[in-house]
Amino acid sequence: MVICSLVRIDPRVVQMAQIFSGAANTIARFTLWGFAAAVGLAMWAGAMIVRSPYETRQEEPREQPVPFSHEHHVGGLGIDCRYCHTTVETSSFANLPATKICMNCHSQMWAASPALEPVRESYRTGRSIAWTRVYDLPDFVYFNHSVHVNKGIGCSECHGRVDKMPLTWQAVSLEMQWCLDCHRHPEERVRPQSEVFNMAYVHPRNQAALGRRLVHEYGIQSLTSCSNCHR
Amino acid sequence: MSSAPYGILAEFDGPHELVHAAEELRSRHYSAMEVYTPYPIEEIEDIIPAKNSLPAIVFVGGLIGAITAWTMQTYIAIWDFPINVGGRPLYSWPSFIVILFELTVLFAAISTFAGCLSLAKLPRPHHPVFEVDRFKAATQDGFFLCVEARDPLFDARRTRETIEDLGPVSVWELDQ
Amino acid sequence: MPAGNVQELQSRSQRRPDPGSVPAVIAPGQTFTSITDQISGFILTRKSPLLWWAAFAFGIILSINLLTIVTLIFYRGVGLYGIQIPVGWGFAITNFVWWIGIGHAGTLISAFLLLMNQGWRNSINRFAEAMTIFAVMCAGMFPIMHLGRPWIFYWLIPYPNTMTVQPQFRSPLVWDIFAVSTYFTLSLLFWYLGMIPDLATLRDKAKSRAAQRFYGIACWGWRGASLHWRLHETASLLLAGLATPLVLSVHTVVSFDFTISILPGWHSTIFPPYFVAGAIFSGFAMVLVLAIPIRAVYGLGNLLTERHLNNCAKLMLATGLIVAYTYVIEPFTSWYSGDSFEMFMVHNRATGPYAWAFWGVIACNVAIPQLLWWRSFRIRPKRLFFISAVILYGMWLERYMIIVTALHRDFLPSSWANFVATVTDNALLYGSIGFFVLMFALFVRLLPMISMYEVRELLPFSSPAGGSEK
Amino acid sequence: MSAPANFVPVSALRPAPEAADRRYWRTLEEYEGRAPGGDEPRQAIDEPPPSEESRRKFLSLMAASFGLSGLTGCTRQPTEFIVPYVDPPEQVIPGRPQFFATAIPLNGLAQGVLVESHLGRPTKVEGNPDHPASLGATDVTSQASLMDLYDPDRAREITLHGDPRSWEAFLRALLVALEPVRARKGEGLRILTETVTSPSLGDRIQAVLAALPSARWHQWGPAGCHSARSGSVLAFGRPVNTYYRLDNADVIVALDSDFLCCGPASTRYARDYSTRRRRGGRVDMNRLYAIESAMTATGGKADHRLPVRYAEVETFAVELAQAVAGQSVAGSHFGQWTSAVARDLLAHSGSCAVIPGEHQSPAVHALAHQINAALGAVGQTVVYTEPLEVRAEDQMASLTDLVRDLDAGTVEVLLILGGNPVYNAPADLDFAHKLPRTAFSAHVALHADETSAQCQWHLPESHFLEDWGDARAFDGTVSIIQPLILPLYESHSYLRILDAILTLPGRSAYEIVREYWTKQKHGADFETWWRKSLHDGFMEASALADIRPALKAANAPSLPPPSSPGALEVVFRPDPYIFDGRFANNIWLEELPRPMTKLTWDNAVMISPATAKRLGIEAQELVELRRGGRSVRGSTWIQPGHPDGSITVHLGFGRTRSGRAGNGAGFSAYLIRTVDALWSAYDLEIHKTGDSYPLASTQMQQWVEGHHPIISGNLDEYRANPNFVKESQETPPRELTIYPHWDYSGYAWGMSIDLTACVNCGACVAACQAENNIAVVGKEQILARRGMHWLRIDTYYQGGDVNPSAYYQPVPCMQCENAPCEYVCPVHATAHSADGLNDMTYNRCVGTRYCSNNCPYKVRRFNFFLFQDWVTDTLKLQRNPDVSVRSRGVMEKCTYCVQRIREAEIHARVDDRFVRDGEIQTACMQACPTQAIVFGDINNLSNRVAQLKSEKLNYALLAELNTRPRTTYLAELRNPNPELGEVSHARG
Repeated sequence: MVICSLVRIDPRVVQMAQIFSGAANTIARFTLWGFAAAVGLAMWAGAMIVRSPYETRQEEPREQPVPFSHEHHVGGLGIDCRYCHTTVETSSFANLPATKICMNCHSQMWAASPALEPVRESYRTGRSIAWTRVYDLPDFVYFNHSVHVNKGIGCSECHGRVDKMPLTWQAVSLEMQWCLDCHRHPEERVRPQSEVFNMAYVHPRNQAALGRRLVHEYGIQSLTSCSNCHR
Repeated sequence: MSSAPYGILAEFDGPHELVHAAEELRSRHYSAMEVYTPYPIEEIEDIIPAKNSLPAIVFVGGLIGAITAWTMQTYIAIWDFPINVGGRPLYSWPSFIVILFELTVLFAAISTFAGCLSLAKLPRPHHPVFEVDRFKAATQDGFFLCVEARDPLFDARRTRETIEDLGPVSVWELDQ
Repeated sequence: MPAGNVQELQSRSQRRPDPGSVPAVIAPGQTFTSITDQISGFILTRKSPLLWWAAFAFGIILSINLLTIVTLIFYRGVGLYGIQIPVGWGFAITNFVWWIGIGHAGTLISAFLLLMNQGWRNSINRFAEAMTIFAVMCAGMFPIMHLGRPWIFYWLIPYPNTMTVQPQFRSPLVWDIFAVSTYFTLSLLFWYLGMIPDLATLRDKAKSRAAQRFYGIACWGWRGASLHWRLHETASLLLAGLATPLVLSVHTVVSFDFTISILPGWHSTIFPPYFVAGAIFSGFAMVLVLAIPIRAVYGLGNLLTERHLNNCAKLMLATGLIVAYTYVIEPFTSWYSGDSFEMFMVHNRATGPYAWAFWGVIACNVAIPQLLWWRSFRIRPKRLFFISAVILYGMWLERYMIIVTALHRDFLPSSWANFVATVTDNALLYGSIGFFVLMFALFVRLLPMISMYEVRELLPFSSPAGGSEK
Repeated sequence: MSAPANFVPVSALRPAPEAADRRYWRTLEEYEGRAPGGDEPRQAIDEPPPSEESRRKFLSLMAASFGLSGLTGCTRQPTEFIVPYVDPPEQVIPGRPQFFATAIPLNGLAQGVLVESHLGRPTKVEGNPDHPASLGATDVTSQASLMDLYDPDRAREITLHGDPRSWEAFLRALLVALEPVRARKGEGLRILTETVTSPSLGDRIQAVLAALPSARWHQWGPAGCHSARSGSVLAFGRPVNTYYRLDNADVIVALDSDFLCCGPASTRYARDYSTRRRRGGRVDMNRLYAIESAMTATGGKADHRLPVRYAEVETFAVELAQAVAGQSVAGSHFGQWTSAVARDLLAHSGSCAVIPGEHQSPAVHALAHQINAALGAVGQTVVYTEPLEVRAEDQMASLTDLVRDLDAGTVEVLLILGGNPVYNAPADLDFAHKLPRTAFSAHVALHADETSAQCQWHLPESHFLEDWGDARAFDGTVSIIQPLILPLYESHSYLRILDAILTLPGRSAYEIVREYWTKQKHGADFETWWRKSLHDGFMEASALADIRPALKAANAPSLPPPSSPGALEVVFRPDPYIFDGRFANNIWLEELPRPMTKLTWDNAVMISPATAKRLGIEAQELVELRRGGRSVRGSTWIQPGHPDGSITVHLGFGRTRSGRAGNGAGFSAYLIRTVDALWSAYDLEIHKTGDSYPLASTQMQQWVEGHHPIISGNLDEYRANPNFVKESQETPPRELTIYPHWDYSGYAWGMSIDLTACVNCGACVAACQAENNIAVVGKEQILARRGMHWLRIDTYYQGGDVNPSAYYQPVPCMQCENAPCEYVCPVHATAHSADGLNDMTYNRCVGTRYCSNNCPYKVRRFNFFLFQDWVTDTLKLQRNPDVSVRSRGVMEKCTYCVQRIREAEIHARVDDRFVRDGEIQTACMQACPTQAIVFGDINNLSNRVAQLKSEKLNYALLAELNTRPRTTYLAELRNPNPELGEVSHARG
């Protein structure tokens, strides 16, 4: 048998059975969406950081023992790259000027400038100047200057407008994808060999056509095999 | 300070009584009612019909998964960085089947879960029925029926009388 | 509070079900209340039995050991394992395959049997599914721990990177990543979804505010409305429908790790069904190894009846026979192929330096399980437990045999060598077992190890047609 | 490391020999402003001598530090520095290597080489194509000599009783010590050297002896050619130098001689032998008989091999002499062997040679001379010259005298220039205890070794790459040894020290050598001649003239008393790689698998299976060898094909003060070697100790077990059916694939390896290790099967274990076109390059090892720990800047020296041409004495490799797997004598 109690229940009389307040519903939804958003945001941020100049050290002028200015030497005096970077056409390594090369001029001009003391000191003592690397590839990456320079890839393609750099910085990201962009489409970057050392060179409007011609002329291949750079 | 009513909640003795009561109310053209039971009772589904779009959602989810998997693998293998791997062709589609299947299932599964809860309007930690202390039984051994105020036929007094005639254990009026 | 309620509550407490029609799935004398109280009691009221504490301690200790070993491997390198050239894979992959396999039974019970509408599964599917999840957790650890450079494991996952180099989708290892993570996600969702109504029950049974809030959040505010139930059932069926082919695929994919290669003893088309059968075989063994003690300790005889043991045992016998069949068919195919390397492999497996493993496998997976033909071995808990344990070991040994025997003597005799496991190898294996036990102990303590709402459905008076409780 | 990263050492080291006057930094410490031999070396001295443990762990321990160095891959670049020259030397192009010709003196004899120098760092030794002893190839020791230069355990400073002293202090002490001696015209002054062939060094010694007539000069080389010397005295009444022209030899009989792998001229002999063997498209082969007392690489290569006990070799020689002389040898100990060989020799008189083993008895050498003379081989295949040594003498007697005088106490000042007599003098001389009886003793050597410990003074010796000198090759050709780098430590050459005795403070070796040759070469064009000699690496026409010494009245050879077969015989041989022990601390040589046994880090008690059974001895069991009162414990190695009743032990191991790598490796056979038994003895007792001692061999399974990696056949068979190779192996046709073909239209690099030519010397493996910065892992890791050599020479036996025939197969990465390793790599770490190379990108590898599992050739190597030494400066100096230094947890393997390929391609591209055939030489190809390995572009049919691949003998290893390897083999052909029956063949 059933006891049927017909009681009019006044909410105020009943003790609260609710565990959560009315706001909880909103909070719950917000939390869910918020969490999803947070995850997405974190991933995006990660991707951004990895590609950021902080990580790649792009456009970060490096302190040097001697405040050498390409802007002055290249832009101002118009000294050819090869005067200092002697082996750029013949070797994988472009070479840094030996103290002697600096002294060729600086034994006469600015011979007393305090800024150049480290150079003179090096020449006196025979101890090398330790320059800070600006373009520093990982040790497992093998880059060869000579072949690029000889096949119409200009200095400024990678090194940027050095002639406008008071202190040299890394002009590009040097990420693998950056290398591959050019290795996959050399025709977009190649220039006449005569223009390789021209800092101010800008790709002409007919680059597409020119590029295709030069690629054929110079026998440039699109090398994307792993062992082309990793050995 | 009584605000708008949410509905009238009644507890019945067991599944049998509950189903009978629901049928009664149905025959009296009550549409907006809901029952709360500690386990699923099939008969109710006929009495309180509702369209169920979950399968559709899951299908779409699975489809998206499949498409994602195929495009991702094909793009990576053929366009993103075409590499000669052991003399195999770039478009080695048989190798792509596994991941195609896995991603289909994954996306489908996730959309099932998400779909189920969102369709059930969950999470909803706060709800008028929770006002009733006795409602705790709904997840153990209590069988409840609630006629909601949004029902066009709803009238606090008359509806309550109707329910009381069906022999509930107890009846509550709930406010929003 | 109104008097009415009081009386109404008293009246409820006097109810008794009639001892008439009772299915063998659960013992007679249960009511909604009794079931709910019994199961939720383990969590909310009852303090844990000694064995639980023992298991917990065991788990903690071995997990700490696991942690140290993992740190050590990160610091020193995988050279700490016994692996070398030619045997480049050792315990790590063996454990991986073993754990993944164990997971399968859980999914099978919760999904496949659901589709088959097997009522008896209701009382074991919850912890079977939990077992799956913890097993997959253990499994998932090994592929990473066996990497030479584990800290860049994410290179196996496609993501937009600055190298524009992506995973190589022809490699079974990449398939593994997808298969295992999918399997884990789906199992987790399935398990959790199934648990929501019970979490609601716990919310409503809980006395302390904290517990109420905890379970309240965990159950998303479940009300048991018919709308909820309808969606919940559809979702469960859909997930079951997805899980069933998935569970078959997972161990198929795992077997691809071997079949895709060209090694005699690995490169074999029979592997997928062979592995799946083996997985279920070992999985049910693990279910029983867990169920039998729990049943004893928590006095669940009324819910885990002889029928459950019997059914699991039968399934074990069946899958065991499939495995035995593949043992027979393997030598046949290699003989039939006429390939000298294949034939050498089979011969060497049975007579070479790892013959002990081979014959051990035969004993554990073929000979001893035949005892299950006798009913007493299927329903007597102790005997069944013993057989299950043996099978678990046997299945681990089988994977070990497959991996090591195929590698240690392949094509060029000059590069033959024997594999010897190191302390690290063993520590990692036992560590993972400890972790598994720990997780399971926590599960038993914090979550309903038996699905309450599904057991309610098993009660005679649960359906309106089944008459009322009085 | 990319080249610029290596700049710091650059300014430290001298690029060219000229300009010796300018100041350079000798060590990095000094460069950084610390004193030369600053803190770092001193610690090295203070350390207690490292224990067994430390030797074993030695490199793998490094894994502890730099544990996660792999992580740096994903962090931002650290700041690095470029340190350019102050004043760049001419013809140095940073980033491009230079090559300097010089010569490597091994036990006095020169091997002409070219040394690659990266910005002043010698990084690789290569053969000198013009030098008679090299012809472009190198032997193992030349390759590994770099490791001696950079050995971190080298002695770093002059010491007196272990305390550092200055060069000046030494000179002062020497002066004081010499004063009384001078007064007595040098009486009491003794100089002990090894065999001296260096003209200028000889000149200095003679000068000293001239100035101090009563001083005496002794020579001692434990593994020197004593028997050859006394043998020629027996035969001709005077010492002569003998060498062979095997390119003219149709039939060669090796009397216990391993002339293809060991010995001063082995490189040249191997070349001549294989050139002759492959003459006329392989249808006109020479024939090699080997009668030997141990399983050697030469024996394994022979068409017929007869394992006999050491003593029986002499018996055989006698019988052979008789047979050749036409006497009957009925009832010979060796069945029809003697007669058959004799007949074959006689059939080829004038074009045959009998080569006695360096360590065989003088009688055997004398008999060989006799037989060669009888066969008219002299002048054809056998050449005699005046001795190479400055003073050819009986070194055993010379040393015995010294010891006697030490006993008598008449030795006041003893200068030991090189060598290590305390360790390697015959045990019964007890040199160690007699040495301290001198008033003044000084030892000059690379390492502060056992002898240094007994001497008062130790002076670090300059490595031949650090200072000037000269030496003679096997035929007398003189090479100027020019250094490539300033001494790393405060070391000196013998020349300078001797010169200091005459005129303080002693001139530089450069001055001495140059002055000596100025005296020799009168005439205005000395400078041109000098420069040319330096450039060529040897002096034109400096080879010694042929002579025809007259045989003494041929006293009819008599059979030696047959040694009772019961008695156990022990035979001493120098180790093929660490020789007499001088290279014991050379990690490359220690870990280089020995030719037949593939043993590393140990020597063993070699014993035949039957004898082992008879004595109840297991393999790798620790046994005690006893002779008289002396005994030594060693681990047994059961060697198929080893003669019964005989035991072979290799000298050179069991060092106690060689350095971390050599200390305690193996056992010292010198402990049971006595004056009367330099090479063999018949009074050996062997006792089981019950212990066992594991030996680290890189190849456990040497029987093919029904698999067929090697295909070989007889010459006649090949003549009859040139297609037997193709028939004995089914190769799936190219079309047999569901995949479309990749076309390799440009270059398609490939390799061909001629099994007929390979003599298992191991030069290719050593060269590969030097070229590719391959880590050394230590004995523990070798035992754990984790060796890192990219290239291995598989050695298989065929036939019963009494006298099996052996087969050698160098196995580098096959560069399969359908590479099984690639499609299982989850991260694209190994993939194919456009020219068909199986690239391995180390920095992408996550280390699943799946590729290795799936490689049917098992040529991939894995860095289970941090095997590379990232901290030792000197080891860094050696590294090849063009090859990544692999870190922990990555797979590595041979890629045909891809760094060389790319370099050549770039040069070709820069001057708009194609890569020429032979322009690219892989390190292994370059080193191979027999030119068994040929590399090139297989698309261009005019290339040598393409032609070789089109030969009928060409076959691919495991072709049935359809991996399409780019490396293929030429099946081995043998030329057995029908009279002596069939040799058992490996067959696909």
